[in-house]
Amino acid sequence: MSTLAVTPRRRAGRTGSLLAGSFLGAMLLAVVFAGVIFPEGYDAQDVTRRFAEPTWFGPLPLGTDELGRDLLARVLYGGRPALGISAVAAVLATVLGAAAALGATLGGRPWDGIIGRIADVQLAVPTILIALVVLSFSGSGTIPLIGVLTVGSWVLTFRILRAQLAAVVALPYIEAARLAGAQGPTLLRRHVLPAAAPLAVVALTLNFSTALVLESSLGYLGLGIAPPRPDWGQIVASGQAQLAGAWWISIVPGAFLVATVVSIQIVGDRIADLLTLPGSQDGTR
Amino acid sequence: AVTSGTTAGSEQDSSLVIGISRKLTSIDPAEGGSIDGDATLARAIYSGLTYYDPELQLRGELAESWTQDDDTHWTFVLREGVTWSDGSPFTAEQVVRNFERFLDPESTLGNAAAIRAIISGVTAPDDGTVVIETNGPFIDLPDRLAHFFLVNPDFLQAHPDELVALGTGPYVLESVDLENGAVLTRNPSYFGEAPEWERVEYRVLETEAARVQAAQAEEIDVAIQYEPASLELFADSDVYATGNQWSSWNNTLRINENVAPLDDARVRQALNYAIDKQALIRDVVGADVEPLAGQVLSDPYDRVNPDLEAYPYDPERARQLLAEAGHADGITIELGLSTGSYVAQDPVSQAIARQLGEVGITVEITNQSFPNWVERTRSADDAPALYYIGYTSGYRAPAERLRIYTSGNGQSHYSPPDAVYDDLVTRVTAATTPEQQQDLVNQATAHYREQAHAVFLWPQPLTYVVRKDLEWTPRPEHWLVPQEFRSRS
Amino acid sequence: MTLSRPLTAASEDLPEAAPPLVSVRGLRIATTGGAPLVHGVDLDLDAGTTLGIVGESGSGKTLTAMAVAGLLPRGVVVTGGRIAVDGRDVTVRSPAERRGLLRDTFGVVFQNPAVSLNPRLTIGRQLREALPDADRRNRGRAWRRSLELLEHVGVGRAAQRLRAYPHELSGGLNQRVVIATAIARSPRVLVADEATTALDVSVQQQVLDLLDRLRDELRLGVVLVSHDIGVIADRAGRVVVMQGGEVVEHGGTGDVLDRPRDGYTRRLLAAVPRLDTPSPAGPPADAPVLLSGHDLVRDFPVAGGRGARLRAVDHVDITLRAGQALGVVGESGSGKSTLARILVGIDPGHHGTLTAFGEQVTGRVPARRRMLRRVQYVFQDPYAALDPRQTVAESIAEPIELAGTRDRRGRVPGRVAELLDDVQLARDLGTRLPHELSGGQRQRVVIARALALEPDVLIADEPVSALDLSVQAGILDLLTRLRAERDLTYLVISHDLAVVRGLCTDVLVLHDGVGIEQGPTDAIFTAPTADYTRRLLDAVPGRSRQRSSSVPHPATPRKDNP
Amino acid sequence: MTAVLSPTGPPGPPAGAPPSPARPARPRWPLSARYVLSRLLNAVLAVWAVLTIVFFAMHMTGNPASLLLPIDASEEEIARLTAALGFADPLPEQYLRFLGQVLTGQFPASIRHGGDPVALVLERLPATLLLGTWGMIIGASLGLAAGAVATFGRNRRLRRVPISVLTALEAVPSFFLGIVLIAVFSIALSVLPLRGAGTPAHLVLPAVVIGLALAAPVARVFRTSLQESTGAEHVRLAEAKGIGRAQVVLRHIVVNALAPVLNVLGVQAGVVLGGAVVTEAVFGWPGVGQLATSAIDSRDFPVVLACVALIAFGFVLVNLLVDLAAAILDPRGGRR
Ligand SMILES: Nc1ncnc2c1ncn2[C@@H]1O[C@H](COP(=O)(O)OP(=O)(O)OP(=O)(O)O)[C@@H](O)[C@H]1O
Ligand SMILES: Nc1ncnc2c1ncn2[C@@H]1O[C@H](COP(=O)(O)OP(=O)(O)OP(=O)(O)O)[C@@H](O)[C@H]1O
Ligand SMILES: [Mg+2]
Ligand SMILES: [Mg+2]
Repeated sequence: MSTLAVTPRRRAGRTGSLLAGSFLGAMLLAVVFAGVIFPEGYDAQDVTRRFAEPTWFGPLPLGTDELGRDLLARVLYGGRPALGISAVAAVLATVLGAAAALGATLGGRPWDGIIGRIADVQLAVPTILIALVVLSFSGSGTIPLIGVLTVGSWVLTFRILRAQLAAVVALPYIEAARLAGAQGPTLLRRHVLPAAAPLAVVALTLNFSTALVLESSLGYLGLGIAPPRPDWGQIVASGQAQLAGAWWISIVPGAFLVATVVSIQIVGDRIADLLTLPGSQDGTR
Repeated sequence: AVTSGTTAGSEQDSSLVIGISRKLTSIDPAEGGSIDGDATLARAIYSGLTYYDPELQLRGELAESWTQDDDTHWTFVLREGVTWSDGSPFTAEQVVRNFERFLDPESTLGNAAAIRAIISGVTAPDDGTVVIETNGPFIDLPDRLAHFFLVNPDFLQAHPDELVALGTGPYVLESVDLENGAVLTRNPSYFGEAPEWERVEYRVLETEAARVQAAQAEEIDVAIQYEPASLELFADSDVYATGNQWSSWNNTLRINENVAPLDDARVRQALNYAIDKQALIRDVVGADVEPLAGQVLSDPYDRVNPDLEAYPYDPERARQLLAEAGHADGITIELGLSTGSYVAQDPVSQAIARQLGEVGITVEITNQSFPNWVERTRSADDAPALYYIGYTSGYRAPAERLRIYTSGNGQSHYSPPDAVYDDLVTRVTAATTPEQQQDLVNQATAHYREQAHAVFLWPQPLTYVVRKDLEWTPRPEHWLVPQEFRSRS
Repeated sequence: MTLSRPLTAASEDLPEAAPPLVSVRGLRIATTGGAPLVHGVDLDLDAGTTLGIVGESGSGKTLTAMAVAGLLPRGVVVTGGRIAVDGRDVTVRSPAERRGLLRDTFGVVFQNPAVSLNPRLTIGRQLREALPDADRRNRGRAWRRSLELLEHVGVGRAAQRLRAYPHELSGGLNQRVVIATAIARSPRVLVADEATTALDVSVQQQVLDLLDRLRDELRLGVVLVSHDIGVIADRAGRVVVMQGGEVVEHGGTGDVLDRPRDGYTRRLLAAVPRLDTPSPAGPPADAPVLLSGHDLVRDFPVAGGRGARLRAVDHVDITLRAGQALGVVGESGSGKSTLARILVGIDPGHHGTLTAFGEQVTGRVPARRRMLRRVQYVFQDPYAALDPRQTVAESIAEPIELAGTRDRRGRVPGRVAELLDDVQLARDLGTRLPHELSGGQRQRVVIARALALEPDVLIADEPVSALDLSVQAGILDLLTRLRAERDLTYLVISHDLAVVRGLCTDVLVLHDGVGIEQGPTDAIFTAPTADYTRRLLDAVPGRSRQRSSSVPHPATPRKDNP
Repeated sequence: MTAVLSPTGPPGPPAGAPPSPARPARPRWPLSARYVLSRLLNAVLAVWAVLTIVFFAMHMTGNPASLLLPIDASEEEIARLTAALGFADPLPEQYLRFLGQVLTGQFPASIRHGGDPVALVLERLPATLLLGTWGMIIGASLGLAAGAVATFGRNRRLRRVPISVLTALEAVPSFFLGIVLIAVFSIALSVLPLRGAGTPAHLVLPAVVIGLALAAPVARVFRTSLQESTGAEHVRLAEAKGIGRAQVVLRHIVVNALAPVLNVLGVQAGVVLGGAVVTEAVFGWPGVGQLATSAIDSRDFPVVLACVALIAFGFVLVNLLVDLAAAILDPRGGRR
């Protein structure tokens, strides 16, 4: 099967990545402290102010929805499942993918074959379809969502790291280290893992953004976090009918989603840039 | 009406585009399906022995007339000269075979059980008459048959597992795609008055967004099941009129009494007292409906118990009842919703959660896809403590409406089973006169209100968007019958 | 540019009136950013002659040659001077003019035949592309011309080769194809930039012979760029020596190489390992055997071939005695590295018996471990043998740390400093990462690391092949010194016979995995018994100029050599 | 010999040359039968594994019988129908029965539609293929164009703009992109139909959504491989032949850079198929994705299984084709 080309998306400029990083940071803070900013919660209804337009800098900066709920509150609270679930899934997927890659690289032929096959099978079915099957039958709780997103993302990590590890393990310096007496865990810790770590970090950001997109897609299809708890994809879906009138209900959370995904990618690319060893011979990024 | 693009010309080749809010499940009317989905299509392709006219008067369709011979025997005289849309004659023997499909004990048809519960046998003494024998007295039989469509059994046998249909209705099925809709054309050999539209297109618009946008793009002539909030989008429309009215669909929160402390009637009553139905209707539902009067029946569609009243909004009383039941410091229960099934369900549920919260009942709302939700509501140990549900029917038969709430129903979870109510409903079914039936209905509903086995809400609003140049009387059952649309010119 | 002299005076054989085929005056090349790279080069080239350009890496040889052909890489431009062909100034070329010159006047051969051809296209298509328009357009004619060309450059079974892809041919054949494309339009100047460096000695010789033949037959002017002075000595009539973007010396090859006037040229020539240096004396015949392999065999599965195997090492016997410095020589692919890997015990799949320090190792893990302490390996490629994330000190310290004893660990920093001293690296280099080092420095780090555990035997795979001449000389000196100071026993692999001659007491010649002969270096170099060894020695460039002089000629055996 | 080499001289056939200059067509199959077989085996294995996983995932959690009945059905009725449809049997038994049916080429009948689910899926396949193909075409052309501009564009600042735009668009989840496009083109401007299929106009928005998800990776990989092949040594040799710039660029740079793009397209086939699920939902496109979604909704197990099997098989097949094409583009490929 063809290998995934991991080419940097963009040359992450200093200012661009700074901007993206600050946006991510500010948003994470706001999401984490949503409870402090909006102590009344995401569900404070007030029918007298239904479909209030965004004032941007006044009260109700992002307007309200069909129940008169503050959209900013909903977007910030909605970031919790969206970001939280995706982040956990991304970490799990990276760990799982890395473990699988290590197992395939160091476990010898049979393991390589088995894990590779599993990855091939997994790749052959669109994740979203697996997610639909599982979630529509298991119900869409946090745990099944994390499970589905993890299952959907680990292959990418596995493939990237598998290729990298295969290249690294074949490098003379690994053999040289072996001759110098490094074996098993020592070899892993001293030479193999450090070589794979930067790419794992990149894979982590990649997984984060794919998981976020998938999570919100599921939310949009009604298989994500169930209302009344808000979730980005779900808010977008809930406002879709009102696009012509109260466009902000859909567009604002959607824009947050897009901005977040872009920021994660920019930051990820920047990390990749920074981790690249200048002049390194082993193709390590 | 949207004129079909392919046949634009001088001909009066008109078509009607109807948005339906659910996927079709089958083309065989025996398989159940919802009234706003499959049954709406069936109503245009097939005919029944009886039907309700737009004023809700029961009339004969394929039956010219009927008489009750004794407590359990009814004779239906068939209309003469009726043919199937392929020109073959419609016969009494075919009617008999239609019923036999359901009466076969091995039948896997979705509606078989419901029919078998009422009817024990059907015969055709001659070509123009059919005699139906019921299990016991059942005075609502002609009403019941208004939602029983007759298919051509020979055709069905010849085309198993195919998405084709042969009926006697005003329209012929041209093509169907269960996920996306169907196209019908006028049946030239229809026995009744020819409908106005040459061609009818049903378009599946499963989501609110799809329905709203289809109207915004002016791609449909009519659709129902809009969220009340969406109707405001068309308030100033030149093209569409909107409506929001009562329907025959009665909504309640059903209660899983296996979940403590809901086995305590006082707690269930407290639930009923704690919800301000009037305010919710005013603020969220926005329809001209009245709260259910402490029963699962509603005026004017059903025969109701006129003596009952809705539980008033009385949070004090609710708190007091809770305290009496030993839950002064509150309880926490789940409210299970099925995604997108009922108009205004989400805002209503969230408002209900707030109101219940004020008397110390913390509500956790869960949302599931319809299939999963149905499954859960049917499992005694896993059903949500409360679940938002509405039942409708295509005919008026009080016994059938009340039976849904008896202990034997898959979605009833009473603790212990309510033998009194079950017995009363059995007797309603077997009533031999309307007066007797009314009396029993009164007893059953009064008992049920007292036990507060459910939280009584209100009839589900019928919301619609329809082209201003169309004349149409909305059907409380949610039928969208193409032959009932007329242009206003 | 002080050394620039009128060159015409030196071109003895030509009538004075005729302008040289190519004449370059005061050529300056700089990056578009303005950094000067070549500062005023003069050279002349006449039809039917070969002009050699030598100099160390980075001296500007390639840039000069490419500027003449008009093929400077992007980002580099000619900023001054004049390039003339037949006396006509072509310094500034429009794209069309440039293409015209490339079509009619210049043919170019690049260093690496493996990547010079488009892997996606057949040889035939690429040759056809190079043909003059008239031939190219007509399918049949193109086909016939291509056949002729291939045969002309000595590619057999030409019809079949035309349908082959580059990867299906050997390096030597590919380079012939490249040459065929270069002469396809009957150019008048052939620019060959390190055209044979990537090739094996024997193949190299054939390709250079081909260039000579074409030069004579077609009266080509050939610009031969090489850092291998032997090659230039054999092939070029005139030579230009470059350093730091300047020409430091030029003239007839014999003059320059025999009587270098410039200090740099002298140093350059001194650094060339000589095939005629006496080899160091070996240990007595009864010295203990440290390592020995008996009947070693190693097969590799051939990729894609069903069950087919490639025998990389074929029943080889080898012994290494204490105090020996054993050189293993042979062409590329003859199994040198594979044999070395077997000997250090990192090749799992071999057959035969390996004995180390009197103990049989094959199949015995503890014995292998004991052996690993006393035998160290220097990898072929110093670039890849260091973890790019470890500093020099960390790399060198690693074997000591891993070797265990606490008392040793305490003294790690001091030991690292000692080792850096040993290989003559400044101690403050210890904090650098490998990519911050030059090739020679890296190679020293690798050697220091191999010495860290004070091994008895050092196995070094091509320790100098990746390095510049002057750097190479430094490493060879280092190895010699270490042997003297530490009593190290060596096994050195090299395809460069001159290196082996100067470094090793004994030689093992490998050919296609088979051990051809083993014996004292001097004996084998002066009186090879095997045919193959003789051919190998004959192919070494530089043998054509067998003159006794003070200037080294790599292949000239010394008379006073026993 | 000199005469032979003269460009104007009559080309005499040299000794040893074949008498006829006509080039026999060389049938060179770029993939070995063994490779193709092993890949097909992989496909079968993938399909089997996927079927097994989905089978158990579905059967352990739900029972289609209860959905076939009216919502007010009684408990006994549900139990009766469950048994009648065979869903009451032990799971392994159902699984073996199912495998047996699949092996004999006959999927169990669709619960909702009645007929053979494979036929149903095949009926929907053209719509999905149409959408996917156009999505791929749009994505590939946009991506290739942007990659080419980024490499060959004259203006150093501006040439990266298209690729950046595509990369930004890639970050937009397809459901949201779909919504925005609908809002703009179907509702605000009313120039394109809202949802459904039938006319080419219906195809535009969903195909663009799929295409835009694809364009950025294509552009990135194309740009990288263009840059790699621009710097390749063989390009210098081609230039040294004095042939036209256009020829060098096209034959020696662009075509050489296409193989990695093909690989990306192969991997992205999964994205297209997966994206189809969402895109078909947003646009009401009557394809396999929609069928799968609604079959999942209605617990039509056989149809779900047929859809999943077909998609998995399609993915493997597409990648096999990609491998074939890549092998033709790059004769060195280690796929023999
Ligand atoms: N494209 C380029 N851009 C910038 N500097 C370059 C470029 N090409 C070569 N140089 C620099 O020009 C100088 C001369 O390079 P050149 O390739 O001519 O050396 P060389 O003598 O051929 O060396 P070698 O023996 O290693 O091939 C070097 O310092 C090199 O770094
Ligand atoms: N790991 C391997 N798998 C398959 N074949 C191999 C492997 N290692 C070496 N070979 C093959 O074995 C033969 C000998 O290789 P080896 O590396 O020992 O040659 P060498 O003499 O060191 O050549 P060079 O001078 O180019 O380094 C070659 O044909 C090579 O292709
Ligand atoms: Mg060079
Ligand atoms: Mg080697």
